[in-house]
Amino acid sequence: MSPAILVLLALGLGLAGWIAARSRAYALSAKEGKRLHSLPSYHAWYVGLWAFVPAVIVALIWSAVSPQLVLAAMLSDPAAASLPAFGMTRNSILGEALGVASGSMQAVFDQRAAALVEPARAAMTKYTIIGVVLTLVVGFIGGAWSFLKLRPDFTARTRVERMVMALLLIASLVAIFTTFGILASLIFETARFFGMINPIDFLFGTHWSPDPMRDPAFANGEDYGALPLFWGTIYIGAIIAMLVAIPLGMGSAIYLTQYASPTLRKWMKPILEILAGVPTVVYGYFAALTVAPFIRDVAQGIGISSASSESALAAGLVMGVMIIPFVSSMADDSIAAVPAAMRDGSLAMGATQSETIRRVLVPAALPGIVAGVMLAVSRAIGETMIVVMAAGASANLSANPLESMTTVTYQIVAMLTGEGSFDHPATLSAFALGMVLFAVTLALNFIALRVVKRYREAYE
Amino acid sequence: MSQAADLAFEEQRRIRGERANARIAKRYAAERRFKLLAMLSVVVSAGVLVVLLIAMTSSGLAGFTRSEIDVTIDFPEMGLSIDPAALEGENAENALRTAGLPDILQFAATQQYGPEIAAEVGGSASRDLAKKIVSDPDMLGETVTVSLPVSEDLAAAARGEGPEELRAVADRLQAEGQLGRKIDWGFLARADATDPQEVGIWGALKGSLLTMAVTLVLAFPIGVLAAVYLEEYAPKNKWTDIIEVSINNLAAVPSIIFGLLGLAVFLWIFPNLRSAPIIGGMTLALMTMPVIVISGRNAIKSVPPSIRDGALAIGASPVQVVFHHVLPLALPGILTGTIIGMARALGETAPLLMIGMRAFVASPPDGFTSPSSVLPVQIFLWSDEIDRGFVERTSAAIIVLLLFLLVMNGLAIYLRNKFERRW
Amino acid sequence: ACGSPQTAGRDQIKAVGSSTVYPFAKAAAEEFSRTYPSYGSPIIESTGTGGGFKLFCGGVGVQYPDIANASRRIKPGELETCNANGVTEVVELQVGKDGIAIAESKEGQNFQLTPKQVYEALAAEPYGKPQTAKNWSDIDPSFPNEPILVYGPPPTSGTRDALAELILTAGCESDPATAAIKDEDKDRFEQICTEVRSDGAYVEQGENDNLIVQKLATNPKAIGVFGYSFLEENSDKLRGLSLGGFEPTYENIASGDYPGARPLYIYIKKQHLDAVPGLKEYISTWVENWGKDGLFTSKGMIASTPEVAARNADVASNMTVLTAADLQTSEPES
Amino acid sequence: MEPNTAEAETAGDAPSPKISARDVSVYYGEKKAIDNVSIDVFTRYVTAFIGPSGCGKSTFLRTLNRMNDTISSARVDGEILLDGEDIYRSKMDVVQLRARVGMVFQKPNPFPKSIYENIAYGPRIHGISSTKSELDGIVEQSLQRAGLWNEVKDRLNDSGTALSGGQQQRLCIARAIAVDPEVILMDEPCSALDPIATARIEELIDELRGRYAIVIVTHSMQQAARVSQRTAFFHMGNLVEYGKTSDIFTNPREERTKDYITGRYG
Amino acid sequence: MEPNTAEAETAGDAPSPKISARDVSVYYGEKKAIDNVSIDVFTRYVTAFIGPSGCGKSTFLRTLNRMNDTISSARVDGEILLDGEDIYRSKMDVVQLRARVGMVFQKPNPFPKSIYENIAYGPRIHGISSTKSELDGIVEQSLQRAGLWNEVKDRLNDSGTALSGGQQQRLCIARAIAVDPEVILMDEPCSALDPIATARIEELIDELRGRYAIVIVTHSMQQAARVSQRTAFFHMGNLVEYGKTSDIFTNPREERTKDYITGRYG
Ligand SMILES: Nc1ncnc2c1ncn2[C@@H]1O[C@H](COP(=O)(O)OP(=O)(O)OP(=O)(O)O)[C@@H](O)[C@H]1O
Ligand SMILES: Nc1ncnc2c1ncn2[C@@H]1O[C@H](COP(=O)(O)OP(=O)(O)OP(=O)(O)O)[C@@H](O)[C@H]1O
Ligand SMILES: [Mg+2]
Ligand SMILES: [Mg+2]
Ligand SMILES: O=P([O-])([O-])[O-]
Repeated sequence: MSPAILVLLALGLGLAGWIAARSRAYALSAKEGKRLHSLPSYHAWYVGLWAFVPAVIVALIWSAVSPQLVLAAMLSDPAAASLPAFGMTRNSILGEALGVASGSMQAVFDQRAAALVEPARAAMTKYTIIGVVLTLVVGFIGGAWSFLKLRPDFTARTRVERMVMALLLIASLVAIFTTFGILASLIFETARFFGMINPIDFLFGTHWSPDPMRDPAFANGEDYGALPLFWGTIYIGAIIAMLVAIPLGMGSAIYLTQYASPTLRKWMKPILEILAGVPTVVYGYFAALTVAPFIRDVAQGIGISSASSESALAAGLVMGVMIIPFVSSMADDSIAAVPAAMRDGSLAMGATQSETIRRVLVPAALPGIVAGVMLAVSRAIGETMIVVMAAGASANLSANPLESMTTVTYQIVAMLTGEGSFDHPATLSAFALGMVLFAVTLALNFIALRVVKRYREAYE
Repeated sequence: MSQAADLAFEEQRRIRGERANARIAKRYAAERRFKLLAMLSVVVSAGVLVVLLIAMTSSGLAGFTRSEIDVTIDFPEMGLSIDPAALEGENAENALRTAGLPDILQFAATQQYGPEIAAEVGGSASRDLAKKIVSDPDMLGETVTVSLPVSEDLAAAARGEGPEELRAVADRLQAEGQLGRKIDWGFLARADATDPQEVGIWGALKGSLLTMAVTLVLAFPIGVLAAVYLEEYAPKNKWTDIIEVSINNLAAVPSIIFGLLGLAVFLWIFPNLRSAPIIGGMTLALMTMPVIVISGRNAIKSVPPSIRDGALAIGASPVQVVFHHVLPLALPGILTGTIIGMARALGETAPLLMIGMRAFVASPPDGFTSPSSVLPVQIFLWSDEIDRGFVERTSAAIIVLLLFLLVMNGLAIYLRNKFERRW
Repeated sequence: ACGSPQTAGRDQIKAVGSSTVYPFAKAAAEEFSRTYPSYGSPIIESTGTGGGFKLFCGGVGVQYPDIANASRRIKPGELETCNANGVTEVVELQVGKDGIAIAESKEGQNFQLTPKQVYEALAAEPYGKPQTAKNWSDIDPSFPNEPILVYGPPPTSGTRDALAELILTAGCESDPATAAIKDEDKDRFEQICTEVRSDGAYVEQGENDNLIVQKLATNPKAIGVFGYSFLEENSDKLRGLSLGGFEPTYENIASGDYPGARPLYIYIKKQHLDAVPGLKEYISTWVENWGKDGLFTSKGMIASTPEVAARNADVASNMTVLTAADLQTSEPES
Repeated sequence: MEPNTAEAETAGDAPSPKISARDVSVYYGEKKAIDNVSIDVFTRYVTAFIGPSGCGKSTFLRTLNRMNDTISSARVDGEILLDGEDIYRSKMDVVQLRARVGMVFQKPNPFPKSIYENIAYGPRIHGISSTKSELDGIVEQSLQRAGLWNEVKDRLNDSGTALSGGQQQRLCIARAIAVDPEVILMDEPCSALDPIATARIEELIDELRGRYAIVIVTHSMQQAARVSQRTAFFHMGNLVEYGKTSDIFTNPREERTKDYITGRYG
Repeated sequence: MEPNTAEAETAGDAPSPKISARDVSVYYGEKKAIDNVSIDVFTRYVTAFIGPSGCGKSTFLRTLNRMNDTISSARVDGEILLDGEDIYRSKMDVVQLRARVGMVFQKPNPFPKSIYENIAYGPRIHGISSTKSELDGIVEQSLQRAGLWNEVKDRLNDSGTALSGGQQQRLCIARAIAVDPEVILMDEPCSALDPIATARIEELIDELRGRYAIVIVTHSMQQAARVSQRTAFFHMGNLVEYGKTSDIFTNPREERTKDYITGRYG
C-alpha cells in the first residue's frame, strides 16, 4: 500500500517539476528573445527527472525500511509481551495485525493479533507520514536544485540524453547479468555434485540409476554414469529428429524459395512457421497419445514384438517436425543470401533449375545451412516436454529406435520435481546435467553464429 | 584464322551439341523429380500440422461439454428455509448448502431416478444448483427442472466406459433424453479440480495471463532499450562484444536452464513466492528478452541509414534520431518479434515445472504473488490424470492454448506483412 | 534459503509429497475450500513421498510446507532430519490405505504370482546371485515363455518403496540363507533384497502412473506395478494379479490379506498449526472424509478399519506428536 | 553565369571564406582517404567537387558538417574553420553545426512522414518557431524556395515518399533550407534522377546560391560545368586542382585534371 | 579494326543475321521497358548497346537468351529469331537456348568452386564430354581462349573467387565458352574492373569475335568505340539509332544520339 503511495508521490513531484520547468523555459526564451540551447521540453524532462528519480529512490528505500520500523514499534508495545516466542507463529500474528491495520484483511484469525492492531495502525500512520515528508523533501530539493540551473544556454538536452544513454546501457547489461545468473545457479551446485561424485564416473560411466532415497553418504559413482543420457539425447535430438527435419526443412525451403509462386510462398511460409509455434507440451501430448501408439502398432504389425509404447522414435519424429521450421528458415535465409548472380550465372550456362539448386545454390549456401542445422540441434537437445511425455525414463544405451530412452532434460525434470532438497547427489545431478547441456548448446550456438557471420561477410 | 581451324571448330561444336541433345530428356526428368520431392516435403510438413490440429480438435471438442442429467425439484414442496437476504452476500452458496440443499437435491433425484442413480448426481451438482439459485432466487418458489452434472463414473458410462451395469443405466437415461452432453461454459470459468466434470481452464489461463503480463512488462522495455543501445550507440569494444555474445547465446539456451536459474536464484531470494506468477514471469522474461533484442536489432537495422543521415544532417541529436525516426519505423518489426517471443513464453512448460507452477490450485490466482498454474503446465498435469474424463479436457485445454497462439502468430504475421517495406 | 525477515504469514496451506496421496489431498483441498471459502485454497504439489519429506523436514517457516503426504511411514532417519532442522513437532495421521497392485491387460497371460516369484523376476541379484531370468518360464516352468517386462515406479516414488518393502523383501526373506545375512550385514541385505534389475526387464515410468495403465492396456505381454486406485479406475481394461493367492480387491486390501497393501499418511507440522490460517480446518476435512462412505473412497482409497480411524481421529484432535520411539515400537496395524 | 560577387573576388576584393579547410587529412582506420587538403569555400558560390570514383569527394564533403562522426573508424586531422571557428574543436556543438551546414544526399531520403512534417521537423527540434502559424510560414517559405510549393501545396499531408524522385530531392533541399543553414552540401544530388528532374534541380541550385554557400559533389563533368563557379578536382585523396570552373575545364593546369576531363579515365 | 567480314557486308554480300529481333517490346508488369525494337546481330561482329542508365539495354540483352524468364513480371512481345527460329515459341528448349547463347555479367560471378570446376560445370551438366581427359581438354581450351590459361594453369584447384576481378571476369568468359555457344552476351562486363583489367577484356573480346556473335552493353562510349563494329543507341526503351560504330560516333543521324554522345545528358 504505502510504497505505491510514495511512488505516486514521487511521480507527482516529477510531473510538477516537469510543468514548472517547461513554463520557465518558455518564459526564458520569451524574455531573452533568443533561441534556447535546448527545447523547453528538455528543460522540463531535466527538472522532472531530477525531482522524480531521487524521490523515488527514497520512496523505495523507505518502503523497505519502514516495515522493520513498524515491527519494532509493535514489538515495543506492551501487548506484544504475550506473543509466542516461536518465530513463525509470532510473525503470522504480527502479519495478521498488520493486515487488518492496513485494511487488506477484514478480521484476525488469531485473537492474539487483535490487541496489536491499534499499535500497528498508529505506527504505520506515523511512519507513512515520515515517509511522505521525506519523499517530498528529497524530491523538492532535487527539483529545486535543477530548476535553479535553467538558463537559456543551459545544455538540458545533452544532460537528459546522457541519462537516456545510461538507461540504455543498463538495459543491455541485463543480458550479462542473466548469463552470470545462469552460470552461478549451475556452477555451485555442480561443484557440490562433483564433490560427491567423480566427474569421470559421471561423464563416462554407462550406468545411470541414481537413487534419491539412498543415504547420500553411500552415493556411488557407478550409478551416476550419464553416458546413456547423453546418448539418448543425441540419438533423439541430433539423429532421429534431424533425419526428419533436415530433408523436410531443406525440401520446404527449396520449394518455397525456388519453385513456389509468390502467393503460395506467402501462405505456406507462415503455416510452416506455426509448426515452431505449437507449444512443446502439445507436441508431447501428440507424441504420447497419437504417434507413439501408432508406431508401436505398426512395429508390432510387422512383427517387432518388443516395441515399447514410449520410444525414442516417437519423441524424435515429433521433435523433428517441431524443428522443421528452424531448418527451413535458416536454409531459406542462406539460399537467399547467395547472390542472385550465382543463380543467373548457372542458368545462363543452360543449367536447369534443379541443377542450379543442387550444384550451385546449395553448395554455396552450405555453411549457412550447416550453421542452421547446428542451431536446430542445439534446440532439439534442449527440448524437454516432448521427451518427458514421450521418450520414457529408462536410461538405455541402445541403437534401437523402438526402445524407450531418456534424455538429459528428462532427467533434470525428474530429479528436480521428484525432490527439492539440495543435498543429495541425485538432485544435484540435475545441475551437473544442466551444466553439460548449457555448455554444449552454447558451443553449438557459438560455432554456428561464427560460421554464419563469416560466410555472410564473404558475399558482402 | 585458318579455314581448317574454323571447320574443326564447327565440327566439334556440332558433336558436342548432339551429345547435349541426347541428354536433355533425362535432365528434364531429374528436374521434375527434384521439384516433386521438394513439393512433397512442403506437403508433408504442412500435413503433419493438419493432422495435429485435427487430432487435437476432434478429441478436444468434447472437452467443452459434459454429461448432465435433468432433475426436477419442487422447491415449495421441499420447504427449503433460507433467509432471502442470505442469498445476496458472498456466502450465499454456502448458506444454501448449510440450509440443506444437497439433501433436497438427493431427495429429488432419488424420487425421480431411484437411489442408485441419485448417488451419481455428484457433490458438484449441488454446488451448481446453488449457483443457479443464487443467480435466479425466484426458482425457490417454483417447480423447476435443472440440468446438473453427474459424477465422473456415470459420465464415463455414458461414454461407453466402465462397468457394464452403469453403462446400461447410462444408455437407458440417454435414450430417455434425461442424460446428455451439454455445452459446459463453466469450463472457461472454473479452475482446476479433481473431478473432470468439474474442472475449468480459467485458473490456469488467468495464471498464464498474469505471468505473461510480468514477462511483457519486464522483457519488452529492457529488450527494446538494449536493442537500441546495441544497434545504434554501442561503441565497438570488448564490452559490447561480450553483451552481444551473451544475448545471442541466451537466445539458444534451453528453456529448462532458465527454470534452473529461476529455482536457484529467484526462489532463493523469494522463497515464499514458489509457484507465483511473478516468479514465473521473471523467469520467462529472461528467456524472452533475448528474442526481443534480436528481432528488435533486426528491425532497427532494416531502417535505412539514409533516414538517420537525413535527420542527423538537419541537426537532430543521436537520441532524437532514434526516438523520432528509427524506433517508430522499427516498431512493427519489434512488435512482431515481441509477439513471437511472448507466444513462445506462453507455450513454455519446462522452466515453470522447476519453480513449482505445477501445484494443484483449486481457485484462480488473486494476483501476481498468489500460487497458480499456467495453461501449458495445466495441460501437462491433466495429461497425467488417471480419470479418463481428463483426456478430452486436456485436448480442450490444448485447443484453448492453440487458439491463443494462433491468434498471436497470426497477428505477428499480419504485422510483418502489413509493414514489410523496402526502402 | 535466505531472504528478508518475513513479517507476513502465509495465507495458504502448502502440502507436498506422495503422488499416491496427491489425488486424495487434492480432493481434501477442494472440499476444504468449499467449506471454508474465506481461506485461500491449499496448494498441493506432487513431489513423491521421499521428496516430500525432504521439503517438509527442511525447517519451520513460511517457505516450508505444512504437510507431507506419504504413501509409507516416515523413516526414523527422516524424522531425525526433521528434528535436526527444528521440525520437532510432527503429527502423523494414517488417512487410509492403498494397495500396490500388480496388474496386466485383460487380454494378458493371467499369472498367479507370489512375492517370492516377483522378487526373483525383478531383483538385480536374486539371493545375491546374478540375475539370469529372461523369460517368465525361467522363474517357474508353468509360466508362459514370454520375456519379463514390468513397468513400475522409479526410485523417487513411495510406490517403489512399498514394492521393495512389502513384496520384494518379503519374497527375499523367504530364502533362509539370505534372511541370515540380515543380521550380519544389513547394508548388503538391503541391497540384495531391494535393488531392482536395470537390464530393461523392469521399465521405470516416472511419476506418471497413468501412462503405465495405458501401456498395459495396449501391451498384453507386460505387467505393471502401481497403486490400487489406478487399477480400480481402469478395471475395464486391466486385471489385477493375485499375490499369494489373494486378488487385489477392496476387501482383500482392507482386510490386509493382500500382501501389497500399505497405509497412507499425512504428516503435519504442528508448529505451523497456529501460524497458517485454516490448517486445523484442513486437517478436520481429512478426518471427516476418511470414513468408508467418505470422499476419498470414491477416489479409490481404501478406508482404514474403524478402530484405526478412531485412533487417528483422536491423534488429530489432540495433535499428538510423533516420537522416534513410536516409529520403532508400534507399527500401526494395517 | 558567373555572379557578380565572384567577379568581385577575381577583381581583388576577396571576401572572407565561409568554410576554410586547412591541411585536412581523413583516415578510415589505417587507410588515408584524404591527404592534406586545403580549400576555401565562399558564400554565393557553387563549388563543385569532381574526380573519379573513390577519390574521396564524399569523404571530404562529409568532414565539412562532421557527418563522418557517424563512421566510427573515420578520423580527421587538420582544421576546418566555419566563419573562422574550428568545427572540430572539442566544445563544438555538432547538432548546431549541422543546422548551420545542411546536407542533401545522393538518394533522396525524405522521412516517411507527411510533406509538412518533413519540413517542420528541423524547425521543431531546433525550437525555431514557437507558434503553429509561424511554423506554417516556414514550411511554405522553404517549399517555395525549393520550387516545390506549387506542386505540393494541396497535399501537404501526403507522405513525402509518395513524391517522384525529383520532387523528393527538392523536398530534401527544402528540408535543409527550413533550418536556415548557411552552407548546403550536396553529394551527387542528381545521380538518382532522370534528366528532366536533374535539370530542375540544377536550376534550383543556381537560384539558391544567392543566399547560401553551396558545395556539390558530382560525377558528371558536364554538370559541374553547368552549375558551379568553382571546381575542385580530387584524385586519390589529393586535391589536384582548385579554381574557377571555366579555367578548370578550358585550361587545366595539371596533367591529371586534363586527362580526367578529356575522358582518359573514369 | 573493322574486320574483313564486316567490310564484306558493306560491300553488299550481306550474311544472314545470327539473331534477329522483330518488333520486340518488353514489359515489367504494366511498365513498358522496351518499345518495339527491331535489330539484327551478326556473327563475327561485336555489337555494342549504349544509352543512358535505365534506357533498357540490359532488359533487351536479357531477352536474347530468355534470362528475363527469371523475372516473373517480365513479358516479351514480338519475335526474336536465332538462326531463323523464334526463341519465344512455346516449344523452345530454354536450357539448350542458353547453351547456344551464353552470357557474361556486369559483376564477375564465378561459382564458389575451384577454377577447374567453374569451367567444367557447363560441359558436365550438358553431358558434352564423355571422359575425364576430354573434360580436361575442354577446360584447358576454354581457359586458353579466354587468355587465362597461363595465369591459372598451376592452380586449377584454387577457388575461382580467389582470383582478381579481371581474372574472374575472364574466368566467366571461359566458362561461357566451354559449352560452345554461338552468341555471347555481355552486360557491362568491365564496369566493375580497373582500367588495366578493362583493357585486357577488351582485347579478349576482339580476339573472340572471330568465332562468335558478341553483344556487349556498355555505359562508356569510349569503350563502345574501341571494341564494337556495330552500335545501337537506346533511349527510354527505344532503339534510336543502329549502325556502324564509326558512323554513329562521327556522324549520328539522330539529334538525341548526338546529344548523348556529346555529353548533354548522362
Ligand atoms: N566507411 C568507410 N570505411 C572505410 N573506407 C571508406 C569508407 N567510406 C569510404 N571509404 C573509402 O575511402 C575512399 C574515398 O571514398 P569516397 O566515398 O569519399 O569516394 P567518392 O569520391 O565519393 O567516390 P564515389 O564517386 O564513388 O562516391 C574510397 O577508397 C573508399 O573505399
Ligand atoms: N525487374 C524489374 N522489374 C521492374 N522494372 C525493371 C526491372 N528491371 C529493370 N526495370 C526497369 O526497366 C527499365 C530498363 O532497365 P534496364 O536495367 O534494362 O536499364 P539499363 O539500360 O540496363 O540501365 P543501366 O545502365 O543502369 O544498367 C528501367 O526503368 C528499370 O527501372
Ligand atoms: Mg561519393
Ligand atoms: Mg543495365
Ligand atoms: O508418490 P508416491 O506415493 O509414489 O511416493
